[in-house]
Amino acid sequence: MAEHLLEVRNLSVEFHTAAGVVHAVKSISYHLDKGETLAILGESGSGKSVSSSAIMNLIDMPPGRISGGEILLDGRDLLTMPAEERREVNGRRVAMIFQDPLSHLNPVYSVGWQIAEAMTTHGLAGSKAREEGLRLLRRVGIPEPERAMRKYPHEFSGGQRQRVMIAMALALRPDLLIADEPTTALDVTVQAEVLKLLKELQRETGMAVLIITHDLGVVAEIADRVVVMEKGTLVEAGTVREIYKNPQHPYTRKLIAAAPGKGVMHEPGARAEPLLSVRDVRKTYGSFEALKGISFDLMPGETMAVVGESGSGKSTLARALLRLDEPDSGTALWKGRDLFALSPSELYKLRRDLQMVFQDPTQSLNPRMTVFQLISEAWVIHPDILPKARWRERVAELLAQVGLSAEHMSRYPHQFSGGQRQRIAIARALALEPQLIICDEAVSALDVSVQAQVIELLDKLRREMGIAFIFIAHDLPVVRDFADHVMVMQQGEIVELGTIREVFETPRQAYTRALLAASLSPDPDAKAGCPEPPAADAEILIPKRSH
Amino acid sequence: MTLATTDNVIAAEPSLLVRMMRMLLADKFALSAAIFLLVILAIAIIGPSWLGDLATKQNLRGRNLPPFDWTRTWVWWMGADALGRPLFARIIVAAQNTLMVAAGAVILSSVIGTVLGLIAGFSSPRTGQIIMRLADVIMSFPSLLIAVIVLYVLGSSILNLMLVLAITRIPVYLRTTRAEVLEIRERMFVQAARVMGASSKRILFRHILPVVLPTLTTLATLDFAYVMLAESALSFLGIGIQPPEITWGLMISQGRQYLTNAWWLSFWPGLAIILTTMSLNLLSNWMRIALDPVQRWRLEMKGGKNG
Amino acid sequence: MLRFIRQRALASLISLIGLIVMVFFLSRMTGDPAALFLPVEASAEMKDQFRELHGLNDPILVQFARYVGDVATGDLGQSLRKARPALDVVLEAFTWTLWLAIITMTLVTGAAIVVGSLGAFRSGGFFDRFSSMISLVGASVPDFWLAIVAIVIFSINFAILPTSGTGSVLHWILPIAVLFVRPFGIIVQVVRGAMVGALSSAYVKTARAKGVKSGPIIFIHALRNAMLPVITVVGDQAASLLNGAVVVETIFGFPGVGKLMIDSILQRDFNVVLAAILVTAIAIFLMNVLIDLAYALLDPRIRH
Amino acid sequence: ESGPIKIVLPEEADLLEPCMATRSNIGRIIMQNVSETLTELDVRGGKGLMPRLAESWEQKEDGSWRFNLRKGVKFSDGTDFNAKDVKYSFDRVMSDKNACESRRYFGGMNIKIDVVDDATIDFTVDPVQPILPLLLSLLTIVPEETPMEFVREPVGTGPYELTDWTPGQQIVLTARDDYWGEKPEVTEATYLFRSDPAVRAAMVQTGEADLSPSISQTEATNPATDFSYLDSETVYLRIDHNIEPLNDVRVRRALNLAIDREAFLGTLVPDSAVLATAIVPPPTLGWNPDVKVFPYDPDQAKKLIEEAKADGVKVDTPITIIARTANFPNVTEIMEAIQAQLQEVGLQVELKFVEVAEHEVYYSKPFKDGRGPQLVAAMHDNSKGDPSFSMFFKYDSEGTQSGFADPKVDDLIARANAAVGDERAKLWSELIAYVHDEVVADVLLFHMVGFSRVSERLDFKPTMATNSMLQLSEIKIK
Ligand SMILES: Nc1ncnc2c1ncn2[C@@H]1O[C@H](COP(=O)(O)OP(=O)(O)OP(=O)(O)O)[C@@H](O)[C@H]1O
Ligand SMILES: Nc1ncnc2c1ncn2[C@@H]1O[C@H](COP(=O)(O)OP(=O)(O)OP(=O)(O)O)[C@@H](O)[C@H]1O
Ligand SMILES: [Mg+2]
Ligand SMILES: [Mg+2]
Repeated sequence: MAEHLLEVRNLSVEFHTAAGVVHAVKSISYHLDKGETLAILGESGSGKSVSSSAIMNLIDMPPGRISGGEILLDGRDLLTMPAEERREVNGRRVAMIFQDPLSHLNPVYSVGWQIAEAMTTHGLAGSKAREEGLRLLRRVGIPEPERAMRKYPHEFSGGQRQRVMIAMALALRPDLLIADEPTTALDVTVQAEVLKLLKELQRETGMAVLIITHDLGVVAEIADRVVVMEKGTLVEAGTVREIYKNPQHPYTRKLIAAAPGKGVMHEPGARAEPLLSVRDVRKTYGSFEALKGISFDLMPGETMAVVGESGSGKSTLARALLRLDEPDSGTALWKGRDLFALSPSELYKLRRDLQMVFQDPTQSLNPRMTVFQLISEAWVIHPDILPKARWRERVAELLAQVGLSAEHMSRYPHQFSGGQRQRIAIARALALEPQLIICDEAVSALDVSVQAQVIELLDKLRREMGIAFIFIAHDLPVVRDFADHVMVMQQGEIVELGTIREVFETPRQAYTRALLAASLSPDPDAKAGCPEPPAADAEILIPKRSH
Repeated sequence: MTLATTDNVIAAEPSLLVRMMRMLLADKFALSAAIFLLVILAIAIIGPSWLGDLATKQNLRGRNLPPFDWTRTWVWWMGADALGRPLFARIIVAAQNTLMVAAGAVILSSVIGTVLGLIAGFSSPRTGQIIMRLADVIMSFPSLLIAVIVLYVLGSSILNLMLVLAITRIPVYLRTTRAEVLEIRERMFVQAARVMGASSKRILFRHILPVVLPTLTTLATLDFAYVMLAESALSFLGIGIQPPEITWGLMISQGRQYLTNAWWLSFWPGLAIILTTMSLNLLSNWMRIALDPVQRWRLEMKGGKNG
Repeated sequence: MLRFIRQRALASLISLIGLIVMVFFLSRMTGDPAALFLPVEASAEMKDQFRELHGLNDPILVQFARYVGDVATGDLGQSLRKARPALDVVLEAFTWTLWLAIITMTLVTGAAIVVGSLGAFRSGGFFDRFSSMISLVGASVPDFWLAIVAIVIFSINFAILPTSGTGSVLHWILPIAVLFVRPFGIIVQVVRGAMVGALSSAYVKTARAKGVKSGPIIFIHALRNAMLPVITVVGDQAASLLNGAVVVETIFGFPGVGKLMIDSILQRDFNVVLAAILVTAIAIFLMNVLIDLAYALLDPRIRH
Repeated sequence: ESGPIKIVLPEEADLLEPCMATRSNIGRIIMQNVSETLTELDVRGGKGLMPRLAESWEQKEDGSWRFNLRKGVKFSDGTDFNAKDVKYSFDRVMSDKNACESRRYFGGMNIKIDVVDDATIDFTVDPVQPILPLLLSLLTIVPEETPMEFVREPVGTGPYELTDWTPGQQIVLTARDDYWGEKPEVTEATYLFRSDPAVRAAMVQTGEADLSPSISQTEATNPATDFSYLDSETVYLRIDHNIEPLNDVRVRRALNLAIDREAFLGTLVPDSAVLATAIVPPPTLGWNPDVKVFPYDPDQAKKLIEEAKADGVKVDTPITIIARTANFPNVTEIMEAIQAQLQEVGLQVELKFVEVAEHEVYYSKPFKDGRGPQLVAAMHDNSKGDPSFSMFFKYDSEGTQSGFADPKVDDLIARANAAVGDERAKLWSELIAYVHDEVVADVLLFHMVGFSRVSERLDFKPTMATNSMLQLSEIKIK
């Protein structure tokens, strides 16, 4: 039997928690050969990240425990390998891109140093490593890479951090790359770049890629084979085409059916008194202009999608609107009152009406609070919303609405998967029953089935309660399904603003067209004929819904 | 805090108290420490009324009696001091004053220091600057001078002594807290709390303080030892607690001159201080783990095995 | 940066002045230097004359104005006891103290970081328990006790080190060793605590994924994140050393500022007390500036 | 043999000012080593007052004194010593440009000085001062050129001169070649300063020093090197007679009877200490051997207190003992024991320890108004051979530390001060007995002993004066 590069056999992982043992991964097996790309698809919380962490030897043991199985790299079991040898494997032979780039980058070292370290650790000279780091940063499309080398993680946008992680992982040209949701925070153009880079490297070095993603488009674009996970077990495996065209397992079918971009486009109603009216917002970081005069209106019950290049200032705008970062100038009239001119105490009263779901869910959850505490904090702060007696019930309800269960209530954030944390953050924002929610990549870490469920929930809230949304996303099909208006941003400016139909069907700007063109289709056969006219393309990438 | 009530633990889980007890049982060191501290506390409460007379009964002819004379009653097992008083009894009686001064000073300074530190780190730069420079002033004011001034102006008493020691220890807590707040307030979960409309008070005490608390607890437990010893130094200079009041610190400073020929005079009170500090520290290390959800498994796993 | 320093210097100057004013008036509430300078049998006239000679008979505000005037011209006055400029007396002593503090704190910080970090790395392990115990005993043992025991062992029994005094490098060993113990105990615990948290962070996982060795993971990745409380406490300990290590100075006959300060306070030699506080305060203020700069240096998120 | 030695002292001199040499930490270094006096009290033998810079002296008819000075004496700065220097030295002590401590010995008298010639000088004192030559053993002679203000580098006629002073570290005295007298064996003395008695003892043991004039009793365990000596310090409790119940002599007597002085000897107080019957130690003029130490008689004490109580004296008022921390060895324990013993006989006694500055407030007049009954524990030093240095301050109605006013005592002091010879001794004896037995002025406790450790290299025996004066020329090297 020809030896596989990586072979996972009957791997089982469990976690000890106060409430009992959680079986995160239950006896899964798969293999991967040189130069091959295997995608792991699956529900959020199904054990994708845990199983790949096991390969990297990164599970905290205890409380975690690999209760069975073996992980063979070139036939040698990584689980029984001596520590020193094991360490050499990491980085050099196997590298990993983490799902959650902000917490996985060391906050006190410059990005350049961290990338170079990956190489110096394995014996490369310092100057060479920096040079290589610079080259990699350029390859992943970070603007001004020279300066970026000296910047610290918190000075980057979400997508930029993710690209830094990618650069770091690719630094040593590993034999095996484990990429955990490497493109969740990337806009489609950058995503295309990154995927191209991966493919190039694969061609050059024969690197094998284990990619974890929920984006069927990405799967179609890059993967050779797919395995599908659900609730810790492996439910289906096959080539991309097999799985897409002929899914066997019900879960897989559900997953594929749930792919977004198939709904009816919203037609916004007549413009009335705007809920929020933003004029000429500017923000600079040092000499860098992150926002160069943003203006738009938002009606009650409307959704404004914000799409655009990674690093174009989407999160900055969101933060400015909420006064988390003070904007340099501009006004934001909320029901006629300027948010930027409010005193702290006035602002405090308005807080409950404006909520935000942050781009980095892990960091936005207090690690010392249980899910119950996190969500019910809203009511502690604003006691008039809900009487205390009903808190538990309501928390359970909210959790169910975002696809979690009541028994998660007493768990702490670190005990969840990335997508689960994102849903906790959404539930928390909903708990306050606000009038506007700013969602910064709020559904990007969710698998399509859960994503559909959450989007549906949000849509329902909008319809029934008139909640308005500012919806920052890079996933155009989702945007298409959910938003009324789209705002396309590039380098701190709005390059295009219009209704969903206007922008998707008759994009005026070249950048918007490029964006739409770069959007990936989940159909593996669709990619051949990709660079068609954008407007038509948007139609093509929508498979028929199987009702 | 309102959130820490029992109803946030779902039915399947044991109550908070039971969980803490289990975690305590899981750590043998912390358990012994807790028991030791309880004993000391009990002693501090009943000591003076129980052995007060015995501890002050002098016998010049039996001075500096060596320890380990098992033929006598237990109060003599640690030997006798320079006036022939049983050391064991004196240590027990001294526990009250000692703990009062130490706990008082540590609690006072840590609470004041922490609150000021939180304010300095979180409020406007101007307020922060004022508080910090105030800390500089206290820090560079020699504690001895504060002691002389306070005790000279207000007179020497346990309360004043506590006050003096408390004042001098404020800056550590203040500076430590502020430094951490500067970093923590930039974290995303703090911003998330702001978005929810949490007041500064809530953010400081509910979100930021728990992160700083372990460090502060470590400092506070170590300060316990510091305060007990500083109090001994002050006594020696004539501006601290003076006989006939007794504290461990005073006993140490009285035993100082007999160090080379009657070591037990300062050894036992010294040991009492060391053991108390050590117990407090073991307990605070345990608490650090028990209160940190990310670390808690260390105790729960063990508890599981034992149970 | 320049603005920061200018602002800081101004604020520090104000607090320095406040400090001096406070000490000036408060210390004068603590009794009459004449009674202490002159023998108990001295007559009232003699005492009066002594006060006259040193300007202590003037109203306190006049005394204060005179003092301020003198300080403005760089004159911190004469020591009552020593009949020489107070500043000279203090600077002489302070030089010793400064060296003692610098050497001790350097050694302490280095050692405590290594021991505390290693303890945290294998927290609960044998080394952790052992080093914790040693450091806790160190933090709570009376220092005079250590000093005397050290002299008995190293000077009398083994006769390898001088008992006390100054003169050679050997004379520094025991004082430093004794001063080392308590800050070491405290800082080990603080390092250990902070490192336990830092080592369980996600970025440590990243480092492990990169294949970084344990050494750099502990001392490069985690340590810098854990340094904030550590340098604060180091600063606190250094400040107490700068204020003088009284016991060690007393026992080892080390001519530092601590004993000078105590003696001057007990003798009510106000000019020396004021000068000593001024000098140590400046040192401590400077140190705090360095520490604040170090915060910013260590953690880019604090830089503003 | 000759050579250098090292001496370790408990505290550093802050000044080496000759006119402050009566302060022990200064005098121990420069008195008679650097700065000499006209006369000198023999503390070793019974020779009494001996000539030093004065070769002889006499009292003239009118009560004034004439001193004939030694010739050919040079100061260490090379200038000659003559009568003008003596006058200048005296004027300097009395000047208001400095705070010379020795001025206090010449208080209450009017002194006129006439320089007769270079080698003769007359002192006319009003009122007549019979012990002027003794007082002059406290006047250090400086050259005329010395400024009025305090100096830090003393110039004197003594056998040594100051050659190095590194503050905080050491003081070095080196023998002079042109000293007028016999050349001492010690060629150079280095003074070191350590406050801890255990360290001082250890330094002699390890050879880092040759002589430590004061070590603690607990360290003095080696008979070959450790000596004890009566050190002229007297410990007592000063009674404040002005406040009830201490204004009643029965209560004061009861205080004395309640204390078991013997029990302290060999325990908290060295064995060789002497129970005190006077504020001055035995070798002092007029010390009265007939005065007996109060016996330990608690029953009698209780009886006296009962009697006083029956007469309406408020014996239940709490009495405060005020003591100074670190005043003398074991002070806390001794005071605690005394407190316990006084309580034993039914008195209410509190104990209060204060630091030196505060102690002074309680000890010396003016006393605070509204104070309660107080016993101030204090230690008094008189090594000068005459009670006049003590009696006025401690017992005269005008005395700064006196706790009572008794016309008879005032009269006795005045007469004794004016008397000479046997008459003087008799009057002092009478005073001592009266104060002790009739007035029961205070609770006298012990004449203390000191311990010193002397390297076996040296041949030296400390004396009563060692506390305030340590003549290097008396030290011989084996
Ligand atoms: N430390 C832990 N303690 C308890 N449970 C844990 C812990 N870490 C992970 N889990 C659980 O393990 C399961 C698998 O998590 P994993 O992170 O692998 O999910 P995932 O498939 O990567 O999901 P996503 O797509 O949302 O990232 C989740 O249900 C999670 O709750
Ligand atoms: N604290 C900071 N200091 C300096 N530059 C910053 C800082 N925060 C953000 N930036 C820069 O501002 C730009 C906009 O960042 P922002 O987070 O708004 O991007 P974004 O549009 O949300 O991108 P993404 O889709 O990648 O999250 C980026 O180029 C980023 O490098
Ligand atoms: Mg995951
Ligand atoms: Mg963003």
